[in-house]
Amino acid sequence: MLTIKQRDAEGITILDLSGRITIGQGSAQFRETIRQLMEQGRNRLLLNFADVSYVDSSGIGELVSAYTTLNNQGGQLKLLNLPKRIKDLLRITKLLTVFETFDDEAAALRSFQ
Amino acid sequence: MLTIKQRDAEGITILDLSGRITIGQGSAQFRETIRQLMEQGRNRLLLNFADVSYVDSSGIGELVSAYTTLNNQGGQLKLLNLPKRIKDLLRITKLLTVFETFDDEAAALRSFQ
Amino acid sequence: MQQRKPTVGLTIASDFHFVELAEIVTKHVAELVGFDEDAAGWISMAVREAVINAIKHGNKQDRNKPVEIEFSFNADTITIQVMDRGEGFDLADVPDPLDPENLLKPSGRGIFYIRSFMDEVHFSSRPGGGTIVSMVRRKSRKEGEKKDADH
Amino acid sequence: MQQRKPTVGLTIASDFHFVELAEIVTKHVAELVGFDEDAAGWISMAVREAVINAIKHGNKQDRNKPVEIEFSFNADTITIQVMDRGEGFDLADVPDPLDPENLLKPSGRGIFYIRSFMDEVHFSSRPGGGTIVSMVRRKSRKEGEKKDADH
Ligand SMILES: Nc1ncnc2c1ncn2[C@@H]1O[C@H](COP(=O)(O)OP(=O)(O)O)[C@@H](O)[C@H]1O
Ligand SMILES: Nc1ncnc2c1ncn2[C@@H]1O[C@H](COP(=O)(O)OP(=O)(O)O)[C@@H](O)[C@H]1O
Repeated sequence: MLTIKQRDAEGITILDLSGRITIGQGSAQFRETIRQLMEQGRNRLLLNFADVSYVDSSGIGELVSAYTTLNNQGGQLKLLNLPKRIKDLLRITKLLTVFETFDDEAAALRSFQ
Repeated sequence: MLTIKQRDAEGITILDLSGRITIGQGSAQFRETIRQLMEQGRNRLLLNFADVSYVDSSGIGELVSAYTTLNNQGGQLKLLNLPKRIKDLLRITKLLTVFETFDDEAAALRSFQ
Repeated sequence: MQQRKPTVGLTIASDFHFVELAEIVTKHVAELVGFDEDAAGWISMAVREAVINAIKHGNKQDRNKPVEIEFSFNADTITIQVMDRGEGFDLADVPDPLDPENLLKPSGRGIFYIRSFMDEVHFSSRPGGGTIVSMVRRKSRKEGEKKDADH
Repeated sequence: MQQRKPTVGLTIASDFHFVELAEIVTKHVAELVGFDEDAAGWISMAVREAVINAIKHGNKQDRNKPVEIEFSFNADTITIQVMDRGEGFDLADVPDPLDPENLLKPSGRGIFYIRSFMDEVHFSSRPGGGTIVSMVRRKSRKEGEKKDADH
């Protein structure tokens, strides 16, 4: 089960994710949320992973898709509070060099624009 | 995993049980604790089930064994804070009529003498 | 009752260490097919008792003999079969644990519990030797229907 | 490596709903045979990816085709085999997800993850059709040995 809470900070959308981004429900829900935000023109996103317990290769794929789609449309996607295991998953597939990641929300917000 | 903490209240031994009394480790540990207490002459026992999550037929068997052994030696075994599910297990095997059970520690202690 | 063929199967060596695994799998599958947590808990306890019997009385803890557990379900029911490779037994020889003279026996409650937690229980012989315990529980069972019957 | 015959087996229908069950069973079994929680977590992620592939690419989500998962172990290792009834595939055709041109592809990381989380991984053909993914993890593996190799 994935729960997504949405906050707004000076035009940047923060998504507090909680649960699992895995094949099936989690991945689908994540994809749908990103799609809706982009439709609303919200294309500066900060994803808070603090409470994400599990991401599988399908979830990593959704992250990458969201990143490239946003980038292609002049938006930005950044990651906050990655748990160690998820950071490992990004590192070994060389995606840690692709994503901007932060452990401090204020610093993350300042980094946009 | 079963954890057993022992307290003493005016000569009555209270065992705070926590975890599972099931075939294998839990049942064996329960049996051994009762055996040791009886060896020490502690034969007035109040078992606190508040934190017991699971008892199977093997665990129910150990309870009955402890009850009869103690009774045969002039001791007493009473039960405190039975969770609903465990109470159901005793009820359907008509053991609720055998055991004295309490939901209040003070009342349970007063019932001994 | 029309049943689909099994959609989940678990095989374990006859070792009590694997009893909890059978319990966890049963609880997960029961919740997955729509039983609430409480019902799933009772179903998993029934399977637990059947698996203990299969390991203890059926396969006599011979680790080379498997215990097989098969799950199938339709809209209203879950059916679980527990199979061992033992010598079987005669239900008629099993004493009634509610009989006053058996009430304080330390054992003999497993099958009684299985029957209490499930709606239908059948024992049969496995072709080639062994016991099959087949258990059905309905979602439409009124909670407490059976287990409070002996107040 | 000397391996005991499988002591636990799980069979599921080819439905993504059962992926989490495979994950839970793997984690439980890995901890039971002595892996710590962290290692058991990585092992279960590897099995999860292999099971997803078996359901998706192997059995093409045909619920009538089973995915079988077998666990065996000795003092230092756990070996897990995931078997499907698909048409198999050629590893040589699988693109390297670390290749710069593949880095931003949304898929293609499953096998790479499996190899990263386990110490040995073999792909073979199942007699009668299908793929067998055989994965070994050692307790004596130094943690981080493999998964930090690509810093
Ligand atoms: N799978 C089985 N194979 C052979 N005998 C069995 C099996 N299950 C049960 N029995 C027999 O039925 C008796 C009653 O079982 P049960 O009610 O579970 O209580 P217990 O296991 O405590 O004896 C057992 O003692 C055994 O003789
Ligand atoms: N069990 C399988 N049966 C058939 N083909 C498979 C199987 N596992 C993997 N493959 C093939 O290998 C490719 C790479 O798999 P993987 O690295 O897990 O990434 P993904 O599943 O995201 O494509 C798949 O796209 C598929 O073509």
